[in-house]
Amino acid sequence: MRTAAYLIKKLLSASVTLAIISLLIFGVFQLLPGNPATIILGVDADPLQVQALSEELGLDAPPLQRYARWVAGLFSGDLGRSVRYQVPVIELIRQSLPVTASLAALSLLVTVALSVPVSIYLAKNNNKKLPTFISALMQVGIAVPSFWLAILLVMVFAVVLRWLPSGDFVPFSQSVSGALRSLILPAAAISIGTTAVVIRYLKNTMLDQLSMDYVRTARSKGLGKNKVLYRHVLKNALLPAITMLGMIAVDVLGGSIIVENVFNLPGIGRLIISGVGNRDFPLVQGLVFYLALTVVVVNFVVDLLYAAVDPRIRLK
Amino acid sequence: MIKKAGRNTNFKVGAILLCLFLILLILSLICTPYDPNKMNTQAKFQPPSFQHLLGTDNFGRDIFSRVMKGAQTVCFVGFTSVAIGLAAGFILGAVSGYLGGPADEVIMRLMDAQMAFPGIILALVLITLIGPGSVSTALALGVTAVPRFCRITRACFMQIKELDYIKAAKSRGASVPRLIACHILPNMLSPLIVTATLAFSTAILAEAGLSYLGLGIQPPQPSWGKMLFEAQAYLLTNPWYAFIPGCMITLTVLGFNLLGDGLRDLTDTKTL
Amino acid sequence: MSAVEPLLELRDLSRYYRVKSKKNPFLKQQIKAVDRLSLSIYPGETFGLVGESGCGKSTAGHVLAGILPPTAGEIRYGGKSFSAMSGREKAAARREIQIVLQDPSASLNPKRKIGWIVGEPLLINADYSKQARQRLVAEMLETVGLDESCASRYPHELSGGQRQRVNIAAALMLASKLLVADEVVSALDVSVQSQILNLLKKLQRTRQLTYLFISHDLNVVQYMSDRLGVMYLGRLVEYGAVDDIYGDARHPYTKALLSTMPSVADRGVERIILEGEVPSLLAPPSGCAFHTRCRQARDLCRQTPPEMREICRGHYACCHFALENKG
Amino acid sequence: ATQKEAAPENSVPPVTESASPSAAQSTPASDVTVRVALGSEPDNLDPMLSAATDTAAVMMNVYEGLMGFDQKGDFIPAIAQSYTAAPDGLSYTFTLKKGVKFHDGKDCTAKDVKYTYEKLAGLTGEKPLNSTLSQELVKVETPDDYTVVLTLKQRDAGFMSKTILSIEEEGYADNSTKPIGTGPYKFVEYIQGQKIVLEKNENYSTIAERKPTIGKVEFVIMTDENAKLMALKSGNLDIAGVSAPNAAALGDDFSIVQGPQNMVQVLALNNAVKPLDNLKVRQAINYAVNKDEIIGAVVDGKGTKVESFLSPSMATYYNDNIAAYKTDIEKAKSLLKEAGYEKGFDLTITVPSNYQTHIDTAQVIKDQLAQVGINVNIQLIEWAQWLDGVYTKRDYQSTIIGHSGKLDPQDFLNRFTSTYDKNYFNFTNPDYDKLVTEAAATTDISQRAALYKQCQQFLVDQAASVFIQDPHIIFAVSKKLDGLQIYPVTFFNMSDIHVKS
Amino acid sequence: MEQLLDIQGLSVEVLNGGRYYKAVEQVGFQIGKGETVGLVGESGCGKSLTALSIMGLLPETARAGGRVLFRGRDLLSLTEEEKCVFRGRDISIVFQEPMTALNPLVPVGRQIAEAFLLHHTGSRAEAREAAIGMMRQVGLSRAPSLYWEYPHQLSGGMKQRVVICMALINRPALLIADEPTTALDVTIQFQILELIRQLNRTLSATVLFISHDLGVVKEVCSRLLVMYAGLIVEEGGTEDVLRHPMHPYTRQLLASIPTAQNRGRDLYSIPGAVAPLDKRKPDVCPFSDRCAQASAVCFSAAPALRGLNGRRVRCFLAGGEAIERC
Ligand SMILES: Nc1ncnc2c1ncn2[C@@H]1O[C@H](COP(=O)(O)OP(=O)(O)OP(=O)(O)O)[C@@H](O)[C@H]1O
Ligand SMILES: Nc1ncnc2c1ncn2[C@@H]1O[C@H](COP(=O)(O)OP(=O)(O)OP(=O)(O)O)[C@@H](O)[C@H]1O
Ligand SMILES: [Mg+2]
Ligand SMILES: [Mg+2]
Ligand code: NI
Repeated sequence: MRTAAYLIKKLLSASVTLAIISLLIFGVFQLLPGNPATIILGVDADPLQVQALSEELGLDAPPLQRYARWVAGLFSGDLGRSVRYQVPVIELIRQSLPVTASLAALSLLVTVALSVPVSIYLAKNNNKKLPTFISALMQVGIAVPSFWLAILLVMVFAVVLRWLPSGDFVPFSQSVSGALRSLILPAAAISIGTTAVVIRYLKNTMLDQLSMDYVRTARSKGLGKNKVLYRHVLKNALLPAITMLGMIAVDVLGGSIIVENVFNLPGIGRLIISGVGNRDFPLVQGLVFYLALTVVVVNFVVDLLYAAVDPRIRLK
Repeated sequence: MIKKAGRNTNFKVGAILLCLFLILLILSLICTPYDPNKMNTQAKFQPPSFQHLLGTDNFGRDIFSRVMKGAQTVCFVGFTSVAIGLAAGFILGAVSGYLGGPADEVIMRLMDAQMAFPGIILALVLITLIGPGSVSTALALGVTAVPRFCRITRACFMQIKELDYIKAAKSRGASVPRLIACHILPNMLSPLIVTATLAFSTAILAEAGLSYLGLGIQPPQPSWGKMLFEAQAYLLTNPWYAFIPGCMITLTVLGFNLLGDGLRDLTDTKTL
Repeated sequence: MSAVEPLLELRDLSRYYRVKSKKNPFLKQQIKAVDRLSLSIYPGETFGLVGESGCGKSTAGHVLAGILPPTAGEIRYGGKSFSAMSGREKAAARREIQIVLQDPSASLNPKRKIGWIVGEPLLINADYSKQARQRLVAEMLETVGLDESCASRYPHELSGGQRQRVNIAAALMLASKLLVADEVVSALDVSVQSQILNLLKKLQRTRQLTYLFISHDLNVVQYMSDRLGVMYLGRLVEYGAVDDIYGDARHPYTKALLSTMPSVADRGVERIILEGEVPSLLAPPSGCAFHTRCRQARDLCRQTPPEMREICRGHYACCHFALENKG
Repeated sequence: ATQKEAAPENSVPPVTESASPSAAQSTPASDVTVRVALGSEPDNLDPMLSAATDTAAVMMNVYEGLMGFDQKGDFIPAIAQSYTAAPDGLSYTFTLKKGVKFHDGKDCTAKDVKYTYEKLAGLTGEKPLNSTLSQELVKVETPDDYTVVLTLKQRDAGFMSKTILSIEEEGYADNSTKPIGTGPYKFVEYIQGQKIVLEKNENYSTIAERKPTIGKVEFVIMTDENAKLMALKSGNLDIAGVSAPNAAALGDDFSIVQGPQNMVQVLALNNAVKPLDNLKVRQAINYAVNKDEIIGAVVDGKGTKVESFLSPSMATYYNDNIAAYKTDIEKAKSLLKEAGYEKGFDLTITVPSNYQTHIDTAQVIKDQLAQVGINVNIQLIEWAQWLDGVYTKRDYQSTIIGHSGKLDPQDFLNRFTSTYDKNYFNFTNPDYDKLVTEAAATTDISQRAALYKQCQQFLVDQAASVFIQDPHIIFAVSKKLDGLQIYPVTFFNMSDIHVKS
Repeated sequence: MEQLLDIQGLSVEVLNGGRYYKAVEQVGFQIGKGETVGLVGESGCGKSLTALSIMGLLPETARAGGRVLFRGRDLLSLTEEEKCVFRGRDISIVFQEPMTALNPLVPVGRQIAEAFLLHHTGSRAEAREAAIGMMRQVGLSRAPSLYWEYPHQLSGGMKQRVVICMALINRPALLIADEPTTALDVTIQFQILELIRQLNRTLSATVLFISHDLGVVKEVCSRLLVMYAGLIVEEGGTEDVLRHPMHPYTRQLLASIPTAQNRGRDLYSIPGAVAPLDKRKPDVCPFSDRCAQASAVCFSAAPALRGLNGRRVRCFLAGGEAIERC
């Protein structure tokens, strides 16, 4: 009952969020100048072709009607047809999702896999030389513009060393190792920044936790410093970091937009940019909706996770 | 406080980097070695020398002068966007945090909606809408920064408004504007400053990102992001051209980040 | 005593908090932090309010000081009900009721200098020139026994006792008549505590102040108060003159409270150990709220809430067996 | 067929800077996959519905027209073996080759040609898809399976350029998703946003020299210049168009093929807005712009200066004796003075943000115009906005854009006629209109060329815009490949490519 | 009586603004087996630091000197590993703030069992048995179900009981209680005091009870140590000290406690406040600046702790008649 009500409440606010997003995008698209048909056909188009295309795309319908159609479609599980690519948006998402999803998953994985041990190390050895150096390095990592970082990574690892491909996604279905190889550099480009942010946060919470009373209590039982850290502090420090997951998810998705362009990965981010450029309303609406949904779902899951891990929320 | 600042490495290094940035900025306001936009197509891609400290670019413009002038752009975009984000975020956050209830709910949903899709897309759409240029770039980046300020303001308001000294002031008849101006605001200044500092560096990076997507500052106005983007084309032939604006961005962002972190440590505020 | 008009009268004053239900986020629940509190405070006296943590003492004080609006009930000040007052009268009355809060460090704005803090009530309520304000502040600081140089210092530069003096100074700045002292000495060491208590006594003498003295320290309350009220779970369970209560408590809760009061002096009273904890305000027990911890509890207590009964003049207790519980 | 005369001096023939292309001793490599960068997303795979040059550049490997064209822009027989034009110029009779087969194995015959042309011209009652054909083409007859007669309403010297339109199979409706043509390459798949894949058509016979050797071609859609460069460097791409500065940097693993691409980069002036409606002002701008400097600075010298709205690669029609504006700051200043703009004025150049070449050009022009007191304000706008605001609504002062060429000069020069739908220059001059109309109706090549040359001089005299250059197209080709040719119309002719031995 | 703990010349220095200040000086006292000793003093006088240095749990910014002999072994010279062994087994500590003293994410029973397992080789089930047994002993009813509850589900008094449980599960020879009731309500405080008294009786636990409230100390302790500004200023039997305080500080402190007797009169109040660490003068009597009886000698040298009538006091004037009443 409790959980159900909690769920319903969360779901409600999430749907409000999504509704706001969809209305915003729609509004913006009404204001953006440019006609998809002209954009698709370009400078050399024959006026007859442009007209034919406009009609075919249904661009002559009044905007509200188009929106209503889109929303109606949404409820029947149909995100509409892309104006630019002439295929159902869902099809495009299906094509590009694996790329972005695996990129995001890998980045997230790297972020978590790196930040937890490093921040433990930093928290344990606060104020020593090497850890300070690592912290400084992480700071530099955040400060480098992402596309430059991406390009530098390619330069070093793909062009000079030739260890990894410079881009272009190999589908998992074709070759798992190939897919992973093609994702390593982009994931690195994204996760350097997020890892640094997470480490900074985790280290701080860890230090905060270390100064808590319960640590002293645990030590007074006869637990050694390390044991206290692993048995008691870690869980408490990771807990608030869970809420960061939602934010990182947004960061990772945002980062993937530029990185996908640099690495020419056919993912959601690249699709969105082209969608905006092409005034492909159904596509952008669909994608942003999808992204927002992902973020909302991630936050939702994070909330549930938090509730599941933290007895204070679970049992109150 | 000053003593503590002296021992905080983050703060020190950040302050030094920003001082350098400020010196560059002030110098650029007085004069630059060359006209940053003056081309000399005969002398393109000169390597660094005494004549051109950092060499020349693909149009033979003096990179050092452009870097200097670019500092102004960085400053303008950073300040304006932070100001916009801060102002709007503060008002929304204040309303949300002070009133709570339905107003809070509505504002938080709006912020959620904005946070749910990547800032760069939002900025992209906004710039498309209002046309490119430094003003609209700053505006777009300002808008993307709103949730950040809104959240921190809200959190501070919710926290501070429950504190005893607010209660005491209330019992002495202080009005709401007075409570906010004289009691809440001064006490949330440090988290706001920290957030603003960090938002400043985010703005610099975002400007570079927008330049990469072909928007942002209008040429030939020098901006580090744009320079870095333009230099990518010559990465293989003239790597130092890309190296310079890249380093400038990195160092400035680093400066702001370190300063922000340092301030956070010094004032012991929690922000994200 | 009854010939004198009470300065402040509370009639069935209630203050509820609405909190989100933990079971169902759509629902709100009420916490009856103060429930139908009725009492009178006479000019010049010190009325003590004691009770365990969370029983609503502070809430009552906050409502009186205008920090929180009451949910129900009436506050009469100087014989006139607040709700019947004009805006101007109300503001004047508000100025005369001031509060000093528990935590001396949390109740001072850390970003403001002492002089500003003490002068702020003037800034809000009256039009004084800067000089006049500074003069008044200096006078007030002297009154509470602080050095004039304190005016230009920040709260964190002062000790706990000094901070509490600043709080008192700020509260007295508006020539207040009724001072709600909410646990003013709880956070202080004994040595400093005695300084503040002495100061309060002195001010009461020189300025004809009336105190509502909230505390959980029974020694302090006994020392300070003329009359005393005991609260339990948002309700007043017993009140009367201090000697009446300390000498002849009639509510079992008061008795238990008094018997457990640690003291350096020897007191040959029997100890009554209260079992268990204070029940949650979200689900207060039926009938007499104290029955869950009361050794005397009977079926009657579980079903019917007791009425306030007069034991002797001015001594009331809210227990079914108040009259039998002698000695 | 049209005959081109000797190449004019200023047209640079395609040059292969590395190994000679004549090393034609290529190994047929059916299992080789060649990856080519494609700069933009295809608009529609069906040639009838497609207008984008990049799409055509790819799909011309899949489809063929009655005629084809070679590197010089000359028409060569494709599906048609030969043709004859009626003396009055009102009908053309094409004899088709036998044995030409669509990829699905069906024969390509006259009925397919008829189907294609009737559909384009709207003769079937449906909406026409090609405005020229819908105005000109009266009827299509097929006396037999291998003969087609096209009848025109009026004489049109440029009609030959319509003979290269792709022939589609009669009754086949899925060309947008699963294109079927007769070309040397078969369509395999198109993944939106990623790539188009073609494979060798083993049964290809239409044009003997275009028999394919490369087994599989992937056109990888890459919008990012750097991504392209990195992909080339790391071996992920075999062929890509690159920018001039990058070409130099690619090093030894690639050969560079470059040449004019029949494009005119133009600083388009809106002749209808102040102060550009003043001839003297436009002339002053023309005098102030130094094209050589632009070519040097922006494309590293890899461009051909043009003086009129036609690329020198259209050798027959290009007026190389044009009385052009020689850069002359003083002259420009005095013209401005005469026009009443002694103190100069503000000029906004609106540039689409996705073309770095144009942005760079704008920066140089800003610098140059500053010398005569014109204060240029560069405004970058998104491509979509450019198309909408500048190109369609004509709401701008000046802009920089490149017009890529067709095989007929008419397609270039009629952009300045007052009736032309996309005459965004707002240039109106009845005399010019008359000249262009006259030229269009003239079938005699030299006479026609003379008229077009007159047109060009006209545009220059009127300083209708500033015609800057034909920026060369530059391809980086992996050292293992050979044979890439540049065509006057963008065309990745994969049949030319072969693997080096 | 058998000596359990013998502290000799303990001093603790804390880092403050880059400098070390002596926060605890020359503290020396003994605790016999089964004794309950009270340590009282104003806030900041070094009570907690003393307790922490016995436990070897001083913060990194503090360092201890002197000797802390526990059953003859100097605890200060032990390595960290050795400290881990005696902590919780031989000496346990209960801190002031029960609200934060427990890990919020671990069931309370598990936290008790963990203390058991650290010093016993037993299975989890055994540990659980032991924990539940101990929980019953400290008066936690429904112990088995409480075992699985989380700290936030418990009230302050119950949490403090859990902490005490944790401290006692290994039957330590010495229990240090650092203001265990300060954060609790009077009624709950009394329950806890009663518990400690009872533990002392039934388990004959030795207790060092730290408090700033003389009334509370009187409830549980047989012997009393009074600290002021890092120094022990008076020591003696509780009744003795409270009835006949010898050090002016103790006396003045007692006089400033409000009671029924001094109602209506002003309380005695010690002027000023304890000098902060950086303003302490090592070469004069630490209380001289606030002492009503201070004479010239008090400002000239620091008094030593000297024995007097079976008690100890750090005052030049103690023992004389002039200062019997203040
Ligand atoms: N803002 C609030 N929202 C919800 N509940 C509150 C709020 N403030 C207080 N309460 C609840 O109201 C009850 C009474 O609180 P109050 O602060 O008046 O108690 P108190 O007697 O002053 O206790 P203490 O001695 O701890 O200060 C408590 O149960 C508390 O949890
Ligand atoms: N980690 C530390 N760093 C710096 N100074 C400290 C530290 N811990 C304690 N101190 C200082 O040492 C002195 C003694 O502290 P201690 O905690 O022992 O006092 P206490 O008697 O326990 O007081 P309380 O009654 O407030 O708990 C104080 O002045 C305190 O400020
Ligand atoms: Mg309270
Ligand atoms: Mg302590
Ligand atoms: Ni009376």
